Amino acid sequence: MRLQERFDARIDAGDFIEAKDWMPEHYRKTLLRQISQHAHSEIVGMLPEGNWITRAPTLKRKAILLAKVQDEGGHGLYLYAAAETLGSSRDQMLDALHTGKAKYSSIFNYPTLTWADIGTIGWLVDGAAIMNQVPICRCSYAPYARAMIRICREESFHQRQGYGSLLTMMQHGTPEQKAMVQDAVDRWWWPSIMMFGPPDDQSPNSAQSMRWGIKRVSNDELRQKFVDAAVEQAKVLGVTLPDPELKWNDERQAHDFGAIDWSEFWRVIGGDGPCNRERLGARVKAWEDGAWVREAALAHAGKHQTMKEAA
Amino acid sequence: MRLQERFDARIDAGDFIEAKDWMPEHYRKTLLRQISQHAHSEIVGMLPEGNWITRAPTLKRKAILLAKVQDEGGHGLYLYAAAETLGSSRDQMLDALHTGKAKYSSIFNYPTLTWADIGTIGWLVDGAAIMNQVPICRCSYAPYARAMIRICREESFHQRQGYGSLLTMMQHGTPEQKAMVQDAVDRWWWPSIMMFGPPDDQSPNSAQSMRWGIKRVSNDELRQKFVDAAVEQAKVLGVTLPDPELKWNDERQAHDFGAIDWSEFWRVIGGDGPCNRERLGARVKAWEDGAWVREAALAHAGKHQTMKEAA
Amino acid sequence: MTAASIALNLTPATQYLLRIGDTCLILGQRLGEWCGHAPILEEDIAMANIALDFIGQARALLAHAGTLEGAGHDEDQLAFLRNERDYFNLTLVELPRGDFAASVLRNTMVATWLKLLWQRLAADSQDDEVRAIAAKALKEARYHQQHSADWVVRLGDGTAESRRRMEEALSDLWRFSAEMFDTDAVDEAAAAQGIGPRWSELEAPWRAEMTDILREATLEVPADSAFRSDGKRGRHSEHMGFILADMQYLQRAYPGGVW
Amino acid sequence: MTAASIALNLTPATQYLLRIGDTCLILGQRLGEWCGHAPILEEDIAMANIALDFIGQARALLAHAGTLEGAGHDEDQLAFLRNERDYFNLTLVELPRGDFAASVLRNTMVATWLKLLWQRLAADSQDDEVRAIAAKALKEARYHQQHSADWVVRLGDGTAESRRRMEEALSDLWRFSAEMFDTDAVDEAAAAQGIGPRWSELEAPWRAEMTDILREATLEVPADSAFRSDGKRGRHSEHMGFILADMQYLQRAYPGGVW
Repeated sequence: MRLQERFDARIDAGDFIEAKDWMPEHYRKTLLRQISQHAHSEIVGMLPEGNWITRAPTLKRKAILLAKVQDEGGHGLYLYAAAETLGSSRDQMLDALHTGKAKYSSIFNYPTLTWADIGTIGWLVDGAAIMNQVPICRCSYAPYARAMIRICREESFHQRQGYGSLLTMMQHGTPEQKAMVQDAVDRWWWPSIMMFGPPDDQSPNSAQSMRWGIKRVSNDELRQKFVDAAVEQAKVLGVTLPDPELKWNDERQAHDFGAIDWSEFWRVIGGDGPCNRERLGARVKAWEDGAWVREAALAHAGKHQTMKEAA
Repeated sequence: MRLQERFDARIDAGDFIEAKDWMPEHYRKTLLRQISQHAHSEIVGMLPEGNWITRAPTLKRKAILLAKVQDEGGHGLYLYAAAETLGSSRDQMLDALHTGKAKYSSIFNYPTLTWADIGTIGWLVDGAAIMNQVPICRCSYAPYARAMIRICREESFHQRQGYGSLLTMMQHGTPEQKAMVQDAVDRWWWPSIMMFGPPDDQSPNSAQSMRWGIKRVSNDELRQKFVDAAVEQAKVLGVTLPDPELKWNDERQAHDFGAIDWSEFWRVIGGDGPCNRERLGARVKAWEDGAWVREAALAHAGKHQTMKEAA
Repeated sequence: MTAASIALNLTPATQYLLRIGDTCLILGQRLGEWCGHAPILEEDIAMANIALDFIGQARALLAHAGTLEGAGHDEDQLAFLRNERDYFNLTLVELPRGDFAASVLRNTMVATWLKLLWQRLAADSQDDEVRAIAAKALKEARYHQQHSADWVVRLGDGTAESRRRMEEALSDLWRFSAEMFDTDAVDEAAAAQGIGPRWSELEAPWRAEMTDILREATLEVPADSAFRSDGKRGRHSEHMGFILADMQYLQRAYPGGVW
Repeated sequence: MTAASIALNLTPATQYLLRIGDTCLILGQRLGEWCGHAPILEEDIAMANIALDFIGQARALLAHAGTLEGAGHDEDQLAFLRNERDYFNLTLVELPRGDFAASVLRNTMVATWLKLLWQRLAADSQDDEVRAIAAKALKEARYHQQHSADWVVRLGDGTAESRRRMEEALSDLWRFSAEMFDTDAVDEAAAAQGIGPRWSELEAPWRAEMTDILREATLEVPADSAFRSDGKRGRHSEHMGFILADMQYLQRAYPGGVW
């Protein structure tokens, strides 16, 4: 009880918790779930973007895209490392992903159908991710907060690059390219604003996470902030956001927007989205196809070790 | 000895030998080797052409190509059936192909690099095949002769279609298309005239096959006939044949042509041609990947048979 | 013909026909991949033969859709020069060919659906050309259904391995069948104009025939899922772009070419 | 930029540089396919990283070749709008990525070759730009060689399975190395002009380094074969057309686009 009280006091004081510190089991589990889910999202998120590497339209864009997926792999690494400080191995976490016990961000269950999807993911999906993640840079668990600081810096770079690629097409491209951008925005808008999760009144775990300083800002508040920013960015781009009810509310000093189709959200989370099977299938296949490589690396390291010891 | 004499007399009289007739073991083996090799050529030959089905430039050309490879599969079927009359099963023949004991026409070890290769194969490769095969329609072994009559009819149709597709490009196409045709002709010309086999003085088995009425016309004679015909066809097309020494010899009333690079011929026959590994690898993979299908079909037929017997 | 994509001037009638024609086109494209790679020579031939029928059906439907569209687009412009969002095939046919189990199951699902559709079009369409196309295609679809369903039965009721693969194929593919039957304004308009039936009307007979086939194959009809694909409205899977990259390559790279 | 292919105005110098630049370009293209599919996350990252280096090297070389060509072609026109016969990469890099053994072996073969080539170019080229490109690329090639060779050693001297796969990869790929070293007029002219070495001069050191790596991996150096590939003279394998269909798709389908 002493430990619990001291922990609560530290949280209340805004202190950071380190891996070696005592923490309540529920706090540890909540963080482990959240961080590993975030790590899985980074590596599953490589798939929809990777889909366009071989088809990127210029060498510069190909290089930018390769650098971006490489960064995402790196984010996965930091996050798995942060989660490992909570007592789970990367292999255990991957096993949970492959067997469907762990989730990843549902946004990656949507397909990338055109090149403009790549820019749109940068603008809207990375944009929403940053909104979600910036508050986590002040998360009470220090290893997670540290990883997030680095990740957020790279994510904003990606977001600017994605937006920039759309801007190039909208400002200098052909009518067909502009139509491609508008089409991508039409498809990604609603899934993007669903990324903030269910409305606050239907988000049962939020209160505890807020109390523990894992979560700092509510879903609806973040969503509103995102919508307000996106409206201005869409204007500069010259695209229409696919929501006829989207308009400025002078009283609230914020944008009103249409009703979100939460049934779609739950359908995709539940496994019946457009690409759930493909994404998980690709990850499981990569893991299974690579088993012999991992085994060989271990075997080689073992032999090497034996030789060293014998020497 | 009686049987042998009677057999020789029938051959001399120009009679056809049927499957049930007595025949010398060497005659049977020679035919079996030749027919199965011919059957293998048909099915391996589906691969270079199949390579362009998904990329055919118009729906009409796609349909023509599909019909052609379907015919080639059909030729394979007749020929395996004709060979089976000589006492070998299709599975035994395929095993000989897959283990490298049986050959197929070396021409299919060259790659199809452009769409014009498809027309050029029709014109030159099918053209050479027809030259080779028409005499076999009078082969002393009746089941083979009957198969060849049907095959030759379809092959000439393919040859005309191939030539026609080149003619369309040369007469109505863009300069880029014409260059594509010329390039294809440059690559296929020499391999095509190698299809008639080594020069007569280096073709040790030819005499016996001639004696037996399996072979009716010599390699060099067929090759000359092919070159003479092709020169005229090339003129109509408007392409250059890649042989600076190719010219009409008024005395011989035939075209002289340059020296064939037999070292390339033997290299490709020997397994080191551009696509030998790919072709055989694709056939072996298809066979191995399909094992479970063949096993299931047998198992199902077995159950069905049992049920019928029980009823 | 230039390399830039054509813009479609769509009416419900043309879109209705393109949904069918594109389904034939893309399935023909996928089946062509089997050439030289089938488990037995007879199936190399059958797959090429079925692909050839599909390409023939696609040609007839695309040409007719082009005529109805009235913008002067011929079958090849429609086949090779549209943007992905202007192809209206069922998503099912654009999935990778998979193993032989997946291919024969897909062929059975599509052939059964097409057979029912061609029957209705041959009998009831107010468009003479559509009736003529359907009458010819119906005979082909009957053979496709028979041939493919025979394999579904053999593999479902064959070995443990073939059964496992058929079950996996069912689990992967069945969920795409919902797209065959959901209805929308295109369907309603085509029905109102007498072009052809609402596709929802095909669902009950399709389920009945498929259930019979699966029963004979000793396989279970999968449960319905909430998954929805949307290729017929131009929202495809990630596979479609790669199909088009190959299929359109020559037309795109040799603008103005005559083939 | 229009969709039709560009015609090259080739000199030995530009062709010499395109042989190197295209080799980097196509290997970068192939390595990009590993994204999200590697055996461990560290290798997803490494493959993307190596691909990125290759694309960077290709950009520098293609841009410089375009300048030397003097026809106003920029890196993207050269990368995306040539006909297949005008790409001059080694055939080795266009082969399908295969399994991880094939990929790391190919990377080792190419990186070792490029390292030796960059060394010579950085030290001896009379072309300032080529020297500068080579100096930067040399550092990258050293890392690529080290990283890939480490895997060749681990897999060759790992398990029975990994050894079998490495042997298979050697048997498949080694025969393509002859193309790295055979010499022709392009080579001779480039050497005469002081652009870079005859590639035949790289053969002995390449074999020495590869032999060391294979020895450490407990693998045998395969015997020479009579097989010859010819991608560097524009005669490619059947794989090349499919690579270009994907790679060029957007440039072909959206003529005049700005990206």
